[in-house]
Amino acid sequence: MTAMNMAGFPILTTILMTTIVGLLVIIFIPPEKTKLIKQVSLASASLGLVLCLWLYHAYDFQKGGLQFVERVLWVKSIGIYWFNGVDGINLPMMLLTSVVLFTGVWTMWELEHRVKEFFALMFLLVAGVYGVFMSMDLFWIFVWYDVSLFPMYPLIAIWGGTRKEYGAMKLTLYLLAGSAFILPAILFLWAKGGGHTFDLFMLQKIGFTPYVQNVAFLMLYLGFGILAAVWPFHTWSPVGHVAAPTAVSMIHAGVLMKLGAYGVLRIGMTLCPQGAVYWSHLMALLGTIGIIYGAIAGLGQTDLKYVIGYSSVSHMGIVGLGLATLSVNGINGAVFQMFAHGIMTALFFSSVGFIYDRTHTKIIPELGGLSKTMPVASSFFIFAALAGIGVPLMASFWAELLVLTAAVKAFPVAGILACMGMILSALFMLRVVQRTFYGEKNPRWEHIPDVSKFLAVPRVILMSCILFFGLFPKVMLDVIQSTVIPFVTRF
Amino acid sequence: METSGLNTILQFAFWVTVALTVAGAAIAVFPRNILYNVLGLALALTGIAGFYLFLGSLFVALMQLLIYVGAICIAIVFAIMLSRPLHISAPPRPPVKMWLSILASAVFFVGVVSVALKTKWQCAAGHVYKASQWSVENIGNALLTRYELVFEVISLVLLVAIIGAVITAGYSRRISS
Amino acid sequence: MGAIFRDPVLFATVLGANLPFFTMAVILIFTRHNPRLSSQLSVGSIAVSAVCAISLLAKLFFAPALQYQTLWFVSGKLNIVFGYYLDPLSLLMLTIVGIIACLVQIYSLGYMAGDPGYSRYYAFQSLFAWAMMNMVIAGSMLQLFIFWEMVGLASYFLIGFYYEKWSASQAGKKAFVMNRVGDVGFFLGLILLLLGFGNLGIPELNHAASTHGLSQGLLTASALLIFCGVIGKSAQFPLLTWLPDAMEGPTPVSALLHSATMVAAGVYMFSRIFPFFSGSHDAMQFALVIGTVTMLLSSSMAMVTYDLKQVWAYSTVSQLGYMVMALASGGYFAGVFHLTTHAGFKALLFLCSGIFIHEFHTNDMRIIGKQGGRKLKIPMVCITVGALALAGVFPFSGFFSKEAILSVLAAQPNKIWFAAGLFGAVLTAYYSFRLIFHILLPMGGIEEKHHHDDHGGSSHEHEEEHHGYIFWAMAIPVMILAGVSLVLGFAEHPLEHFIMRSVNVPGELAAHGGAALQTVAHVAAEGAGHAHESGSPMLLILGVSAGLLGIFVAWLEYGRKGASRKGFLSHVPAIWKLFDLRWFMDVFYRKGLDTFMYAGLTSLFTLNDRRIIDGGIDGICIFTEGSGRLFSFLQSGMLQFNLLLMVLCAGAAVLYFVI
Amino acid sequence: MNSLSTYLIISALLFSLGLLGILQRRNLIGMLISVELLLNAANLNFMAYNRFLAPDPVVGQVITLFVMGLAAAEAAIGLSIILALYRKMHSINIEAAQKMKG
Repeated sequence: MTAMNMAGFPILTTILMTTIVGLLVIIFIPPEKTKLIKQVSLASASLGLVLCLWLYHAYDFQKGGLQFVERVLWVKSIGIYWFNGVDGINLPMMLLTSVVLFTGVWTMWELEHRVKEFFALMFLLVAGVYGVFMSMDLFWIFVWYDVSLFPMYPLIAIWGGTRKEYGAMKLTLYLLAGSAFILPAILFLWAKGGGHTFDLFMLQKIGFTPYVQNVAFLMLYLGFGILAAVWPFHTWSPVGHVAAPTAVSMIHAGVLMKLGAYGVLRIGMTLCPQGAVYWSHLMALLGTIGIIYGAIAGLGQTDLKYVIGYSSVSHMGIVGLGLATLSVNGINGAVFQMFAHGIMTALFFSSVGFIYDRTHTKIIPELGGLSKTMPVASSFFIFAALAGIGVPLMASFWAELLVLTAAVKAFPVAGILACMGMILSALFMLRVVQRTFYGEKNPRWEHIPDVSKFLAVPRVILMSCILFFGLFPKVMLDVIQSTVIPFVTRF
Repeated sequence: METSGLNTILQFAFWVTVALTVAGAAIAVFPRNILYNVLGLALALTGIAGFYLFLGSLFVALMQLLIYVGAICIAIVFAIMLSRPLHISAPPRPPVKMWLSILASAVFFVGVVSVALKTKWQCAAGHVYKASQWSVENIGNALLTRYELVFEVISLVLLVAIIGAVITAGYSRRISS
Repeated sequence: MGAIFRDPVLFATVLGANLPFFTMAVILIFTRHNPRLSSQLSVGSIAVSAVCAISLLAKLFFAPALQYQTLWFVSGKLNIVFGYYLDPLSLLMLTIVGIIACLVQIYSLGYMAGDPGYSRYYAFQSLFAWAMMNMVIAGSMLQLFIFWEMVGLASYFLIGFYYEKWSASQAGKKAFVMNRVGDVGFFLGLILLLLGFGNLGIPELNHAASTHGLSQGLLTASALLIFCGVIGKSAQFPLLTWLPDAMEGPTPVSALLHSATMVAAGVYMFSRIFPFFSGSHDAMQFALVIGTVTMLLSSSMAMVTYDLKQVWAYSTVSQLGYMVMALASGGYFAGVFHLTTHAGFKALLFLCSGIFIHEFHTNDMRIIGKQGGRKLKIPMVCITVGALALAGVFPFSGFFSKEAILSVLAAQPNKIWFAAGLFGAVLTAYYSFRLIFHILLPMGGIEEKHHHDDHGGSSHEHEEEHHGYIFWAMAIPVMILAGVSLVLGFAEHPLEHFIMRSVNVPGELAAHGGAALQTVAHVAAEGAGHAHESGSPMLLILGVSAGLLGIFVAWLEYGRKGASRKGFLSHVPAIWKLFDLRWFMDVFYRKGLDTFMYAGLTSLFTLNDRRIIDGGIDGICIFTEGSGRLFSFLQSGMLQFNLLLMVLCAGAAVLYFVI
Repeated sequence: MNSLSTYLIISALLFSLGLLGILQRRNLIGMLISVELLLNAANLNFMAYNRFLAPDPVVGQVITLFVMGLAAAEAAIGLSIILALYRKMHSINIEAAQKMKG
């Protein structure tokens, strides 16, 4: 805790407040004024983005550790703190959240149906996400976690697409089932820690017995793993993403899935290092299965969003495998992959969303030859697909490199199999690209306009994010490993 | 001697109160005319106010009369007037339900009474009965100091309830009209 | 950053290698709708790159190897550096890439004129040029791998350039995926090295391998894995079938990417870490076998196809096989030299074929012949020059490099490799002249009724009339390349001296790079020495006669008057079919992918998701719902009934506890 | 007479009568009346315990007052619901209100 630096100005709470204030302002705008609602949303999202960028810039990675700390005792009798801070693990996640929120709001600019409720719920969702990422208190992490889960149901069930009620219900049930593992685990740890603090770092110092760690870690891994689409708890991912509206898919796949992996890392591996060691083989196994399985199952899909859903399963498998290695490179790569995949999948969903808005179909065989009529929109998708394949000089390549390097060292067989996943992902992404965008011009889509300059902006932002961190991975890795290096010493 | 005379009177008065209360309660429950029920209730509530006097709390007894007998019974009468006309006779009571209810109530009564009798009640430490402590001043003092929160919460609850009652009753009128 | 501007060499390197990238970005973002400007930008930038490359070669011709590097990022104990490594090999290759890319882009001005995707074409050409140049001068294997992948990406886009055509996009996908298969091996090899050795710098690796800084097991394993990359990129057996399919791309692309430079990247990488490979005898033997098999298989395929570009594609594969054979048997210079000459004459062949294809709108050599292909004099002469070079006829460049390879092979203890090499040379000459004779001396003479005659006049006039600018844009690069093919062979000794020279220059790199290069020199000199000792005249005669024999057979069958023009293989339809279907390799892959992957695993997994996992979850849901429905009967809606039950239960409980 | 158990028995009797009313009356207002009886029985208990057992004389009275307040609120709400129900269904028979039936 020596590395903890108290912040003068509560920047983290301010970031959280940008969403909550945005939410409140939207609530008090009459629903007819859709334009104003969108402007307010974009303004509050961009404020969050600016603050997160500043935070990223201001974080001193040479010093490392927890910075911008806000710590106030809230409930004394059971030890709940309003305890926020950023380190190298959650800082990229905060940045990711703000970028995806910003681009997501912008992407939904053409929304007409119940605009007010949509943006209000979306800000509630993101408030939860920010809260989970910045909070260092188990109680608050859980509260924010559930805050972020709850709006998913209305968001999908009201604004969704294919089989929206089923998708919404399935997703919500899955995620709440995850919560049902997490809450007992948190309370278990709290009780075993003496029952007087929820502070993550105070609990960390206690040092639980191996038995407690094993049990708690498994529960946390299962609970958060459901959200991270760990095989075999992944089937909500395709179904839910197919059903969800564009921006929700973006935030959900881009950010919310990362909450799962982040939870495993932040709570599970911080509090139960022995448990993580004990279960690392299981994590590696499930991660590898996820990589291969997601790619192979994705090969046969005919719905664009299903494909992306499965690709997320595959990419989150890489995160899982990286965490399982319990090494600097593996966790660096996993965190980096979380970021890279978030941006990439947001780009995926935003381009698919655009195509769907215009053509009203996501079925690949119906789409064919789209490149002729919408070259720019197609190029966004193709770019995302290339990032998904792991083409070098895009952010995800470095993540995969680091994870696979660590994996080959720690689990040679799993590592080699995961490498095979690279072939499969190439096959399956290119297959989709070919069938959707290439081929003869489809007369059905002849009169559909291409993406306008205004709507291209959020996609371009996401693309440049991928390229920037692909060309300059140092910018991110320095930050990540400032925390990861001390982190792995405890395994 | 004087006290024993007073005691006798008091005892007599007590049992009269008991009889009135139980009779009131019975009237409140058994007759099928709803207006009789309300009157029975008023009688029973008054009897209970009497018990409060016997227990030494003038303030609560007064409150009982004011709130229950005064306010609630009147409100119920209003409700009766606003709802079903009295002259429409209700369908006969199904006997199975009647007997089952009586059985359940009897079981409950026996259970509770036997608990009450079997338990060896012990005074809490520091229990001293001093009439001065039961004075209205004392209660007023406590209500505005230690139980301030209770006091405020009651008023808040009442406020909310009244608003809610107005809305519920009014809203349905809007729908039905 | 300032260092880039202070050091002219570094400046030229960075500028030359990265200018095309910015060109690509500018084209894609700003000048998409202005094809003319796009092409000018692209050609201009590649010209600058070529000039940079040539001036670097000139400036550093006598200088020691240079290494620039900067830390890219650090993760744990991994230090990933970004840097450029300028030694004779990379400078040579940089120059080849620069010049050929420049020529091809000029050629494309004509070939692609009027294409709706003109700007896109130049954007991807620039992407390729950028990636290829960066790959060539990469300072570390990881960086090489990165640009290696980028080159593959450019190749994917360019093969699938005509994306409306299903076969084109299919070919692009196939190329990318097959390359990926090899690349995963490469990647694993790199990871192994990273874990076992910790440094992927090219000089460091070579040094470590030659000074036994690496354990033999690690070396062999990683060398074999890295060789998988060569197999993928250079289309070696068993991943060779993507290259013929890649001919779906525009012809200049085939010339640049799929013959001269990109596919040679595999061989280049092999030679780049040649000392490292030569540290492992097993890996070298494996490479030799693969190279030989590839060479023979693809030659056999080239003998039966009538598609102009397919012939050159198979030929490219077989020549790459040759190079791998040369390198694998220790002929460092022979391999590199053949790479150089091959780049020249194969680009020439493709570009000439491109003119024919552009003119006659067909790939079939028989139709081109019949419609008067030989009337296009410039390409006809040039394609013959290229074919002569390919066949290894004196004084064309191919002769010299092929002799060098044969001499290396002859030095191998097992003469079977030499025999295979000679046999391959015969086949090469045969199939290339089969093509030449088909066009030059078509069966039944030239049909006079072809559509060009409608305009009247000879085809030459037609060229002048119709597309003077277009024709000359294509013809000039072709003539330049023909000239190069004619003279390049005579530069063998200066080149050998140049490539081998750095051994003798004690520079700052001698500390860690010198020993590596000494090994090269040693191995190579040994090979060459052996060759020369074992009787060069004999070898010379054998080599030349192999080429001439092939040409003679081709003449017998296709050239002479009254020849059957069918080829001796047509007498055995089974073999013809075997060759034509690429030894059933594609069938095998297709079937494998379809049955094992799509019909097998994919549908199994999908079914598993839908039925077992989702079914299980839904089952739980149905159970919950059903049991809820069951218990909801208790919820009769009769308030008093519920209360009654409650009171009875409570009362009973009280009674139970009290009495 | 003035002993705890007397009061307890009286209150139990009142409670049982209220219970009986709740269980068998079908008139909603009748049920509400019975609920008032239940509450009063409980109040009586509080007062009695306070008088005979508790150390602090005020607490029981305060609770009784609190319950009275709540009872008033409950009566207000209950009666308004009854009125609303009556307008909707033209009946205040509890057995007619079965929409929540599972």
